[in-house]
Amino acid sequence: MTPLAGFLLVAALLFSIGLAGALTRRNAILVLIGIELMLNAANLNLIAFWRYGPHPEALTGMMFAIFSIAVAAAEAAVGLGLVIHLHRHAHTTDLDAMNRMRG
Amino acid sequence: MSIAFYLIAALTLAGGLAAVLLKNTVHCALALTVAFAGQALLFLDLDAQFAGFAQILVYIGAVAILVVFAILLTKGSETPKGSVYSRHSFAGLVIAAAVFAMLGWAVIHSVAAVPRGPAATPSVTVLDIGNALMSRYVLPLEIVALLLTAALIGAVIIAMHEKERAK
Amino acid sequence: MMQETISFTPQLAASPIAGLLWLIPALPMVASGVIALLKQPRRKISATLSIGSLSFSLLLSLVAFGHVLAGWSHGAAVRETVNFTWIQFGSVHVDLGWVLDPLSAVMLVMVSLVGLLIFIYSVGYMEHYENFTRFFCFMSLFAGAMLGVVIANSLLLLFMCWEIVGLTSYLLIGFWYQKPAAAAAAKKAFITTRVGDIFFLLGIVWLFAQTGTLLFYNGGAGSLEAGALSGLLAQPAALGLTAAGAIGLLIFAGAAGKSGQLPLHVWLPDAMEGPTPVSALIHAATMVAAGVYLIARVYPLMQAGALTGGTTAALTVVTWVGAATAVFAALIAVAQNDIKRILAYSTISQLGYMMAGLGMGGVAVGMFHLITHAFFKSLLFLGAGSVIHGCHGEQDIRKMGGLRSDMPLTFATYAVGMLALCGFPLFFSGFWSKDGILEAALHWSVARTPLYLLVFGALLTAFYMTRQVAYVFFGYWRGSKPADESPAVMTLPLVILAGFAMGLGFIGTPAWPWFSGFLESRAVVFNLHGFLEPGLLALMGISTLIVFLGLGLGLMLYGGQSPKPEEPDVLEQAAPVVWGWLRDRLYVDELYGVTVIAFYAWWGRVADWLDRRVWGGAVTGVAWVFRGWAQFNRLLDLNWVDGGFDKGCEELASGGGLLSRVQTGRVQTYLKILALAVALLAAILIWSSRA
Amino acid sequence: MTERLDQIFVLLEQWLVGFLPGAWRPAAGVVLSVVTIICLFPALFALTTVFERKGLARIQNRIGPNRVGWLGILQPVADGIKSLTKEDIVPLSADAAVHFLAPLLLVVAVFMGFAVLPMGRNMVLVDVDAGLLFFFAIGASTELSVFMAGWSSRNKYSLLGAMRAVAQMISYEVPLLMSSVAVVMITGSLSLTKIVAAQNHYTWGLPHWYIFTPWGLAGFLMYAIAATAETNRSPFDLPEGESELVAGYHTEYSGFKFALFFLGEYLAMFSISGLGTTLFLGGWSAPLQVLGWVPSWIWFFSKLMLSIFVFIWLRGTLPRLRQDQLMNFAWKFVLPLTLLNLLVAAAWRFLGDGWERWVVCSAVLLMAYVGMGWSGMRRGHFGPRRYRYAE
Repeated sequence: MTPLAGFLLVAALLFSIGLAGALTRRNAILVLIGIELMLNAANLNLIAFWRYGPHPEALTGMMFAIFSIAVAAAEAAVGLGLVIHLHRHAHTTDLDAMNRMRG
Repeated sequence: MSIAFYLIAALTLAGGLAAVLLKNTVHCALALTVAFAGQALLFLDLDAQFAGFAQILVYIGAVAILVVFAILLTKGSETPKGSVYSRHSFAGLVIAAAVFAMLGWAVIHSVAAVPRGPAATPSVTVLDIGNALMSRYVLPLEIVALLLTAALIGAVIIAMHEKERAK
Repeated sequence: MMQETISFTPQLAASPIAGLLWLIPALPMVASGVIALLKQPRRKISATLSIGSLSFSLLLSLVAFGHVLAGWSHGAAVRETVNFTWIQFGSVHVDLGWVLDPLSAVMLVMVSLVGLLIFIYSVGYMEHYENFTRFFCFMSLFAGAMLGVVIANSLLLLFMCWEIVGLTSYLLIGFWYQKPAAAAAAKKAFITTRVGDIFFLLGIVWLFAQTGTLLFYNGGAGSLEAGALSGLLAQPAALGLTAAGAIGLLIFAGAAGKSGQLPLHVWLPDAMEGPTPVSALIHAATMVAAGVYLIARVYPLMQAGALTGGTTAALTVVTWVGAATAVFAALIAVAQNDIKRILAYSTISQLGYMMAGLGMGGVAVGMFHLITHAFFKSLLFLGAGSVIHGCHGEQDIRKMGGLRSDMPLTFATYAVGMLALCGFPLFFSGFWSKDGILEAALHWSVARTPLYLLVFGALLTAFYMTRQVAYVFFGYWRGSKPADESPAVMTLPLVILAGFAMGLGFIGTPAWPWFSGFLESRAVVFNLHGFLEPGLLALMGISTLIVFLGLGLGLMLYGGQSPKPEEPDVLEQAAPVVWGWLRDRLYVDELYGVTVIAFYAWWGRVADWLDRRVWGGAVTGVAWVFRGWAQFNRLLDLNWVDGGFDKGCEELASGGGLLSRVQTGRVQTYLKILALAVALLAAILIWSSRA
Repeated sequence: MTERLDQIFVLLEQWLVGFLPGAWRPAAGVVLSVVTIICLFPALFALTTVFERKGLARIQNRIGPNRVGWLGILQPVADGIKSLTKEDIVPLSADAAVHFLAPLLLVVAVFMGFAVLPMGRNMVLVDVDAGLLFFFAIGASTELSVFMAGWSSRNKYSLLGAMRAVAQMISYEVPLLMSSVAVVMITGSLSLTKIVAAQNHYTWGLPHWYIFTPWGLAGFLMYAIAATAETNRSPFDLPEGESELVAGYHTEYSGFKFALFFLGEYLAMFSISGLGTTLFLGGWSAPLQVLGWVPSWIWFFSKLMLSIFVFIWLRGTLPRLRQDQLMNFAWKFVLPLTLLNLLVAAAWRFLGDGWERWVVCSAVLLMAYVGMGWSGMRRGHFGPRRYRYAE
């Protein structure tokens, strides 16, 4: 197995773990945690491709990762702000209890 | 494939798994921190020093703290009594597994097609990154700055709204 | 920027003042806008703004006048125009612009000077009235619009300002809109002038259709310049007129409306319902002058096609109308008792003189009388205002009397104005300007009747003015409360205007025809031989005789005694029937009442009947049909359509219910489906790309 | 000779490593350096505790510890023995694992910060290209251990103290970073060795330290304020305000774990002082060119101890702030001024070498400070304290 494949597999696994967390946990914050893991897995992919890609000096993957980290910070802030607002509103963070949009 | 890689990968995945599986929310957040740290180490292992340090600074220094604050503010620090998984969690697991299977399959089959060359360690300094940020990527940089400002204001407004209305 | 010369002179470069000419009307208009926007009535600010802006306009006008004068003294005919395209539709473009030439320069100075004096006078006159601010707002707008008319180099711009003048005259005449008479007078003025304006607009449209431009002067391409005029002459219209003549007559109809010429004069006497400064401004200096000025401005069009020294159909019409108006109005003025109404009819009469002067003698003759008349008539109006002010609102001359001692300054200035109007020889401006008109009539080739009419008018003028002065200032006081002199802010303009009324005549004597020379861009020398033209001295003698005759008749009939208000007039005792006709204004209003207005009333009733019976019946019938149809539809709907529709709705609702189960409201479900879809799609993508 | 003395530790390490086979030498060198750091700074910590206690005592007109050893110099030894032998109490309801990990993580994280600090000429453990970023990244992770300690204790005082500490550290980390960024902008590098090298010049025998520039002085002031708050030192020691919260997030710690927290706190102080020294005070460079013969490490540690003395002095002098004052101060005073400082530094960078940049930058900063002070004075932010009573 090449190093790239190793990193990609780790990233795939991390992504799937995050997805599983986001899909199975009740707590909204934990769903967000899962999403963060997925984002991280994507970042890992970007860095790995940058490192083993044909043109590391172009810095494309690296830049993608750095911007993605910056965006993730904003995403986390807004997401958690939403969760806090949700909690104030519904007095729970249990996603199973939040189904008022049911058709 | 060095030993260090396997160790770090194991640490990262263990952290990720724990973050998803643990019952106590705060433990989950702390495990998430471990996963973040492992990720940063993976970045270092990939010779992406700047990205690794930025990962620590942003994720451990900010996101993890934020998560922890959110947990405390939503009174989620106690271990819940009932199940921590949602009703149809099995389906979710299956889907996640399917996604992983697809991804893994794709990785294994596509990487095999990539010609193996000894990848030289790229000599990228912080200076290069700075130059790239200020020249080729200056527009995305400005947009990210705008986004962060908007997110800052947005987060404050979302979190403040209820209190304002209560007045 | 373009300019052109009309005579021997070299071309002049467009000067800075010509570029700034637009400021002259703009300043009062801006002042008016600012006053309108003031949050509350601020007397001082509004008066200061109006007077200040008009002072600046006067200053600029004087500079412009000086510029033209300097050009003239160097032997150049100054005509500087600034034109720009206002609207562009494809290849057709509508241009606007302004022009600085002797005509507009003279007019600018006159309008802004008289306007300024009237403004100053108004501060005193309007002191005790409400809506002081509104008054100055309208006055400023009026002055600005009038100045716009003066500088316009485009018939369209002139028409726009013309209409603003019309609007503000409506507003100002109806200033005391609580008085029904004022409101009615305002409406009357507005509607009557509209009648003329319709013809005017038709003339404009026709002119535009023929020449493709509304600019007067545009470096040879303007509508008043040779190229366009020859095109207009070649175009025949109905009744043996050329297009130029027909358009000129249409434009004259507009001018007749504004200048109160027969038969559109009826609004002018009624317009005395407005405040006296308004009367002075509108009926002496500016608005009525606008019509005369318009004719003077488009004079090349009116004159087009005339042989040397000859006349054209349009000018003939102008002459006849003017002469008829002069006598007609003077006759009515004899039998009026309202101080301002007498002046109003006098104005109409004098406008008739101007028109006749334009028709027979050319621009300089008419314009000279316009300028001198502007000064002495505004003097008379302001004097009348001062009298009314002093008599606490009384306007009936029979209830005044002996004011000579109570209001000496007013009396002195009023006497100057009156003598100027009568044409008292040598020292009063009216004499010279009226004499110019009479001289032109003497030399007119078409007919002699206008001359006789005008001479008769001069006799009447001297008579009715003497009658008025005798009633007001001589004899003994017949009113209730004693009168007192007006404040200095009112009398000062009177004195200034009196000075002009006397002195202005000397710029247009036959010996030194400076004014006509200036307007027509010829050199002028002082030459006493000017008096020696054939018939001139005789004419002057006759006219002097006529004036003395009128004055003497008036003094004889009214000077010695002091008639009582309830007693009938001396002339009424002599010829009650004729007096009754004259007192009732020769029944023109009544004529309009039984003809035009009655016709409209009848037509209105016909339309009403048509509306109610024919159209109303038709609409009711249609409505009935539709109601029947609707009833039928309702039955159909209830019994047949609704059943099917309800069934369909139920089906839809149940289907929707089934579909809505998909919508669980749980975020995670959506995420699951999303992930599944992504996995499947990616798998398909990879698998297909492998294959 | 002076050369030798300057490089004595480097030479010593090379000599010691020389006994080992070649392949092991780099790793052994690192290990040796790490061991040195791990030994040196706790020793310095011991010395500082007695120094602080004596110093505070002087300020408060007391004598301080004077029983153990000559003038109480051996007091830290006695303290150490006491804390090691004391019973280690863990609350029954505490989250045992987290409770155990928290102090360890704190100390480890703080120690890692020393890795990039140049303590003398050629004396840096790892010369990382992004050294400053590394330092702040590591510094950020101490917040988490503070939270862990406070949360795992299951004690309201601990939790409140931890929340206060984390909030305060996050708030002041921003100005701390911002004031350092000005230095990075001027130097053009994140490497701490390069930053020191950039300051190691002399004009007329005077050093080119950044503190001697308008933006540097302002930046250093802001850095010092933020550093004091970041290390939870007085007057920003609300997280462990004894009068309100017993001892803040380490209320439920005793024995050796408590000593670790204590150690971690002082180590954080050392490292942040070291960073300040490196960024603004010229690192290991001598204050005058004529003093260049004195070994560089002596200068570094002298400056470090001077900063420590200022910390102690401040603690003995200033009263504690209220929580809202603390936050307002961070976001409404320190942060705007550091942001302004960034602009000023940029102006400095682009105004060329002439005297204009001195005038412009000084004027802008002076105006900003005077304006802030004046408006604050007018709105009554400063001035006599108004007492409010609970109802």
